[in-house]
Amino acid sequence: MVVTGTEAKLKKETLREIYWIMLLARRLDERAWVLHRQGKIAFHISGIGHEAAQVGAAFALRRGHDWVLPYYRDLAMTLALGLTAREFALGLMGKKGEPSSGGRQMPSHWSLRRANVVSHSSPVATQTSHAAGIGLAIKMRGDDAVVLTSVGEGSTSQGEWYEGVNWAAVHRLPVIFFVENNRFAISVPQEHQMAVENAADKAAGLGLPGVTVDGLDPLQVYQAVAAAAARARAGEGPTLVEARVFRMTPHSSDDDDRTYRTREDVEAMKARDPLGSFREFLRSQSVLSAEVVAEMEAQAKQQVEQAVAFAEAAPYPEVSEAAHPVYVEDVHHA
Amino acid sequence: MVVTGTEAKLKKETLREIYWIMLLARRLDERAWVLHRQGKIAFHISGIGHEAAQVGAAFALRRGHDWVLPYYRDLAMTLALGLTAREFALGLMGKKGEPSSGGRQMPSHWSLRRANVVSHSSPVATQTSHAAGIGLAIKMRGDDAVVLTSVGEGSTSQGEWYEGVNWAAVHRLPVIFFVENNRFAISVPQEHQMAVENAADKAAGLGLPGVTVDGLDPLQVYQAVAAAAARARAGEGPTLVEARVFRMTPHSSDDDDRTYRTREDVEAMKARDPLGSFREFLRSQSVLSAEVVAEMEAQAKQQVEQAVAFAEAAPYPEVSEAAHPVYVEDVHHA
Amino acid sequence: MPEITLIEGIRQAMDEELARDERVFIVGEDVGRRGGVFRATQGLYEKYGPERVIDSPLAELSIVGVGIGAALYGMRPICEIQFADFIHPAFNQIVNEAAKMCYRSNGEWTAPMVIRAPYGGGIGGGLYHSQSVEAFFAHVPGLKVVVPSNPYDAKGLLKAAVRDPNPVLYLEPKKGYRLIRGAVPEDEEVLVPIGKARVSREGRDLSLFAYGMMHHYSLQAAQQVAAEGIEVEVVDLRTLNPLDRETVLGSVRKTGKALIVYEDNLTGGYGAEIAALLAEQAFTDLDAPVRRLAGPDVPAVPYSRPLQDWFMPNAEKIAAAIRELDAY
Amino acid sequence: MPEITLIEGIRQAMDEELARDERVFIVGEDVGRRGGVFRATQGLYEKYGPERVIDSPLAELSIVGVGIGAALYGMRPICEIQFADFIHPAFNQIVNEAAKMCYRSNGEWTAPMVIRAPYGGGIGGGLYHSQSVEAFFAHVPGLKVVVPSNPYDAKGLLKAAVRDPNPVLYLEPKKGYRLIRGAVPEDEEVLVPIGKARVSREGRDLSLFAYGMMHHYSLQAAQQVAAEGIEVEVVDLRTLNPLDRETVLGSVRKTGKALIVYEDNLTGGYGAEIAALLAEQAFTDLDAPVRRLAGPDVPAVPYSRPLQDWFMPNAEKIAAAIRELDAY
Ligand SMILES: Cc1ncc(C[n+]2csc(CCOP(=O)(O)OP(=O)(O)O)c2C)c(N)n1
Ligand SMILES: Cc1ncc(C[n+]2csc(CCOP(=O)(O)OP(=O)(O)O)c2C)c(N)n1
Ligand SMILES: [Mg+2]
Ligand SMILES: [Mg+2]
Repeated sequence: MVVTGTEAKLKKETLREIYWIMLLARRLDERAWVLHRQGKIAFHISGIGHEAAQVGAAFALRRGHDWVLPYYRDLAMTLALGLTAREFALGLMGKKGEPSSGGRQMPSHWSLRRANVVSHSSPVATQTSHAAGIGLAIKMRGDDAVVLTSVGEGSTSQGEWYEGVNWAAVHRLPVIFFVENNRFAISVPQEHQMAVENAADKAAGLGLPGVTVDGLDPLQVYQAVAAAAARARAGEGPTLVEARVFRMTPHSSDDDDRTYRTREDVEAMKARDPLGSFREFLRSQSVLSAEVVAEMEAQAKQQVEQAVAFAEAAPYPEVSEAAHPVYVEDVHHA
Repeated sequence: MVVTGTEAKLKKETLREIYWIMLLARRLDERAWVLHRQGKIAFHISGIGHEAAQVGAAFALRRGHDWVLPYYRDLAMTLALGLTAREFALGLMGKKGEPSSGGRQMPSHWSLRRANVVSHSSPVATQTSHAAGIGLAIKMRGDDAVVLTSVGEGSTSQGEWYEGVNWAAVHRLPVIFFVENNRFAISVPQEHQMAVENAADKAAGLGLPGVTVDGLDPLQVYQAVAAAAARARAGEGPTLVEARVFRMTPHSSDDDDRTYRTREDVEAMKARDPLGSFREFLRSQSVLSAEVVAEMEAQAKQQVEQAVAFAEAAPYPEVSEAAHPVYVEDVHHA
Repeated sequence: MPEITLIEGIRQAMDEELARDERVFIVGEDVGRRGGVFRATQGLYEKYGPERVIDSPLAELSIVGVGIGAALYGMRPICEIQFADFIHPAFNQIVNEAAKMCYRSNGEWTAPMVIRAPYGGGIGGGLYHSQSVEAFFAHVPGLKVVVPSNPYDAKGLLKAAVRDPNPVLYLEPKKGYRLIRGAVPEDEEVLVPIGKARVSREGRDLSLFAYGMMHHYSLQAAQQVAAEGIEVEVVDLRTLNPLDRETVLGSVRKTGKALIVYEDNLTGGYGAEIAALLAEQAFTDLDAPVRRLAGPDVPAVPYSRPLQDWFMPNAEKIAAAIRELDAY
Repeated sequence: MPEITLIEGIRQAMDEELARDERVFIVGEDVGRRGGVFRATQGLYEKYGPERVIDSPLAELSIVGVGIGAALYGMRPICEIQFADFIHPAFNQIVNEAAKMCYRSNGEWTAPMVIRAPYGGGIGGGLYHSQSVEAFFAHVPGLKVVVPSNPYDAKGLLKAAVRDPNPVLYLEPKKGYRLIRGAVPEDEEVLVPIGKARVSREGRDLSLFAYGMMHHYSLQAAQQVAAEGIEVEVVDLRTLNPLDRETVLGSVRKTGKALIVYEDNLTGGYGAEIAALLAEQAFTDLDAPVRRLAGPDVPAVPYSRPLQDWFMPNAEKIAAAIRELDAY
């Protein structure tokens, strides 16, 4: 792990918080896999291996004030922005009260109005131009918020992504284009997606700065996103930040990655698990003691248990709500 | 005009031929404007100012063997590839026998099957992925043809363009992406399209070489496209070639450019007219004599007259053909 | 009351809404200095500045996508698609994003915005400057689709669309931009409710359903046949989604016959839904088969003059269809 | 004759066509080593290699656009769209390019290609993994649209589509991939003509028109009500464009009643065209209103189990609609 000096600027408390969100995300995610194996949920798409990048990015924002348009792998990011474990569990089961969609969308299709986390769909990269549009509106209004939107590296192949980034570059909008590069789009390796080495190289063709960081290190990501946010807030325009991460699981619970990558490759990733390495780093810096680590584990376990129990007991949405709201019946949010 | 030494490699005859096509294109184009003013045609979209770039590019190909997917401004390019003046005039009037579409498409929507010029539509940049697909098929078959496709700089803002270029870069396909940069998309100046200085800068983000040349000089364009074609034929993949040109007229006969650019700007362009400067260059190199210039003018005039007369006398397509061919009734071409 | 053109009604609507609500802005290709290729936004750039009348890159999906983003933030964008034929690159944004935003977020997020697109044939535009795209979009829950047929509705529907909290596709019959004139009051606010059809001519012999330019021709045809004693009730649908089913059914209940006119190709066109509605809910009211008069099933309108004339429905073709149906 | 699943029919068709014609190749996301996310291309990468089973970038418009280009050059691409919900980014390429190529070039250029897309709900896919998109595309002249409902047709229609000289959209009822089994001969070539509907069950009381998964449920429903003495004629439309009008009209001529079942949302869905056809051309044959049973007008199928069940037509809902119509 490269020690960049950024961590010096973060309070110990914040470092612990970062670790805590990474841990909670991991334990929730692992539990989702178990629930799927138990036949209790129909689908799960995992963020295991991406947590450091996501939490590092989120903490570099003014959470709740800045705007975020995540993608399906961003459980840890969305938790960092304010999603609760219970809410995640409700979403997994399509239960009533699930805040992203009231059970209309599949799990991990994030939206959290109270935290400025914007609803996204399944077709990848469509949120990119929405981020540019929010950036445009922020600029028009003279607000000081910034926008972050994320996708996987495969999704940068979409014209959707290109056009959104281009808009922000032309208009120098306060947007951070965050790419979580795990080198795979389901089974398709990066070299079938792009002829450049880094997704961040694409920035050069679009006229904005692009930077690639180690996404296994939350602090490197924090630093890069914080710099991008500062640029954005200063009116200097968008930045592309690429975080190199591992997708340590199959693409989703519908996938089986044995056909397209070796077990050795997957084991090698697991050996570099960002959760473990960040924990060791914090211990080496005396930010975490063995006791605190154990306490956090216990607390995560408890939160996961409670969340799952809560969601299992929760009712489904009523069929009577299913036909609504196709149109805005009241203009409360508009 | 930069004398690059390329012209040394071109026979005098070829240089004269290049000039001839540029001239013929210019005179046909000018005549189309007149026909429009006379109310004899409903629409014209002009290539005046782009001829050097287009003819230089076409001559760098194995014309008739290589494949070309042009865009609406490419009158001179399409003439260089084999379109006749008569055929152009038929197209202007939507008359029977017009080879691109039998009068189904608007004028300047090129297609010339016998010359491997592929039909394009009006929505810009859609032909970009077709070019990649043809390049893919050439590679699959092991043929030695290359593909050239053109667009304006504004059209490189389309996701359509990005995805097509990306494909060719990933698969190292024998495609030349030709951008005729006249700095305007109808009224919208380049700085509203992109945050890079040159359209060719976009190549860096896509992992292929990009080069910008003076599109007022057919020989510079010839050289750049010839180099790109050589790369492509050698299996080294695609190249983006940007030619800097002037659109010396309004966008089309429906446009009035006085609202968005000054007369001085337009006059300054006309002072650098590529037709005139190439003629002077060829005269200075003793490739063209005053007599030959006059003779060519006379011949162009005659061709234009004859073409227009022919098209005016030609019948419209019969209404009985209008319902066909929606589907391939016979599989002749397939 | 001054007579204005249909496009002037559109321009006035945008002008008034820009003045009324600072959240409103316009984005599209050539909408700025150029004032739009049809001049719909003429003068607005000068009046409201480049921040509120924005020349976009040549890229439709992001014109709509950026509009959605701005709407999510609380703005009221008016997105211009230069020709409806070029709306297809934005299909994903319109269908998967704008239209589904409210439902998919259980009402937490909404995309109040207008997408304007000139559509329709008869203007020498060939296959790609003549398309009618309403059937694609009227099928999409979450999106409203409106089509004005005269200057008053053009102005009133557009102002209503800007104020509507949902995404509204506003299709402009471009052939009628300068051809169709009508009186529009200057001293009162013109608002036309979305979701209401209008009986533009009363009649007892048959009901004719149309919109946009075809409504214009339908009125002409109705006048022609009136001289022959056939009294046609003409209904201007105005809003295609949500459809004003009561007005449609009410008219057929009275006349017993229905002719539906649209300029898109016939099969699967918007008129199919009207015919289906009648087949389902006006079974006992109908005295004759429902009749659709539409463009032929070729890919949009060919360019060459005689081919274009062959394609386009017009007053004569409509009058002929009326006579035939009347005689059933 | 061995029983195979619907998806195995699809796989066999591709395997045989790849073997038969070297111009045929497959392109799409995860079609290579992964064998497709539904396993439709399983084993083909190993058998035919990476040049003929190509993992594309994650970019649908270029999957189709590259396919068109290759087709123009003389190849026969099979383009896979991973879910029909993700076909919208390619809408422009399909509608403006592939479908219009032949007409716009007066037959000089053609785009013989197949676009495969799994569609439909009931699989826990929520709003974006459940969509039915046939109405959008069946409206497009120049494109053929087919939907198999059983393994035999799946195989035969796909092989026919690969050989068809036009662009063919081949929609796969993914819920039936492994659920629907049927006998398919091993020792003879299976080809099903595009453009022909099939009467899959004869009956005299009413005609039921369906396709894909809804045809499967319709047969079940027909069987249920047969026990009650209602004899339903079930027609599997199979090709949505061009529609087999004769078979549709012929059936209604016999039964006098029509029920149309589709799982897309009702308004402007494909069934509207069937209803319109009947309203126009079966007026004197109909003894009851035409009835459409379809998904409700919400933006696709919600995820949560009870909401999904609310959305989806099924055998019970179809049987109820049959009884009601029969009683008219
Ligand atoms: C437009 C679209 N096409 C296809 C899919 C199916 N799909 C879902 S995720 C995925 C791979 C995404 O890869 P990447 O962008 O690298 O993100 P990752 O999953 O690796 O984090 C695909 C192909 C989709 N969701 N949207
Ligand atoms: C998808 C699409 N959107 C809009 C248009 C309308 N349009 C035609 S040409 C043009 C400008 C093109 O500019 P550029 O690409 O720079 O080429 P140029 O005309 O300058 O040669 C526009 C906006 C179109 N043809 N296609
Ligand atoms: Mg990835
Ligand atoms: Mg230009």
